[in-house]
Amino acid sequence: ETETHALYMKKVDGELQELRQRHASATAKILEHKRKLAEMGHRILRIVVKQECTRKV
Amino acid sequence: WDKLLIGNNQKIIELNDAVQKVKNDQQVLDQELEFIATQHKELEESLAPLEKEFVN
Amino acid sequence: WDKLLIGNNQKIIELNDAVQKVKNDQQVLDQELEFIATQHKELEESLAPLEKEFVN
Repeated sequence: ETETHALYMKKVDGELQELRQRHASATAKILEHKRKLAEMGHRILRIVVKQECTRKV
Repeated sequence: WDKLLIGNNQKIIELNDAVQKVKNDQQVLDQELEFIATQHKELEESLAPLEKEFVN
Repeated sequence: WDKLLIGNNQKIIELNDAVQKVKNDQQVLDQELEFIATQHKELEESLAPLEKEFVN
């Protein structure tokens, strides 16, 4: 039984390793999404400004 | 020793549950990230014609 | 046997801590996802009137 435990924990170790990798990749994706959102916000702002100008002319 | 062994047994069952839950949560998180990526793409696609029209 | 048993016990404690840490990290990411969703909604809302005008 004790040996089974040791074996199982080795497996958990591996699973945790994989989870950490997935976490790192998710963190990178989130950063990229945030960057994209900021960029799109900027683009929308530019459209708003241009549209306002057009309207006044 | 028996007590320790039984205790270990119990803790391993708990550990297994916890790991399973964390794995499921990660799965959900990954799916949400994919959903966000799709949403962003849609937003970008609706931005493009507006930019073409107004920002030149 | 004794050594393995005690080693297992120690290892279980370590793994529990590690699982807890992964859980906490996931929670942080969940919050980030919520933040992204809110921002996305805001952008969509600011885009809507622009599109309306564009169509007219």
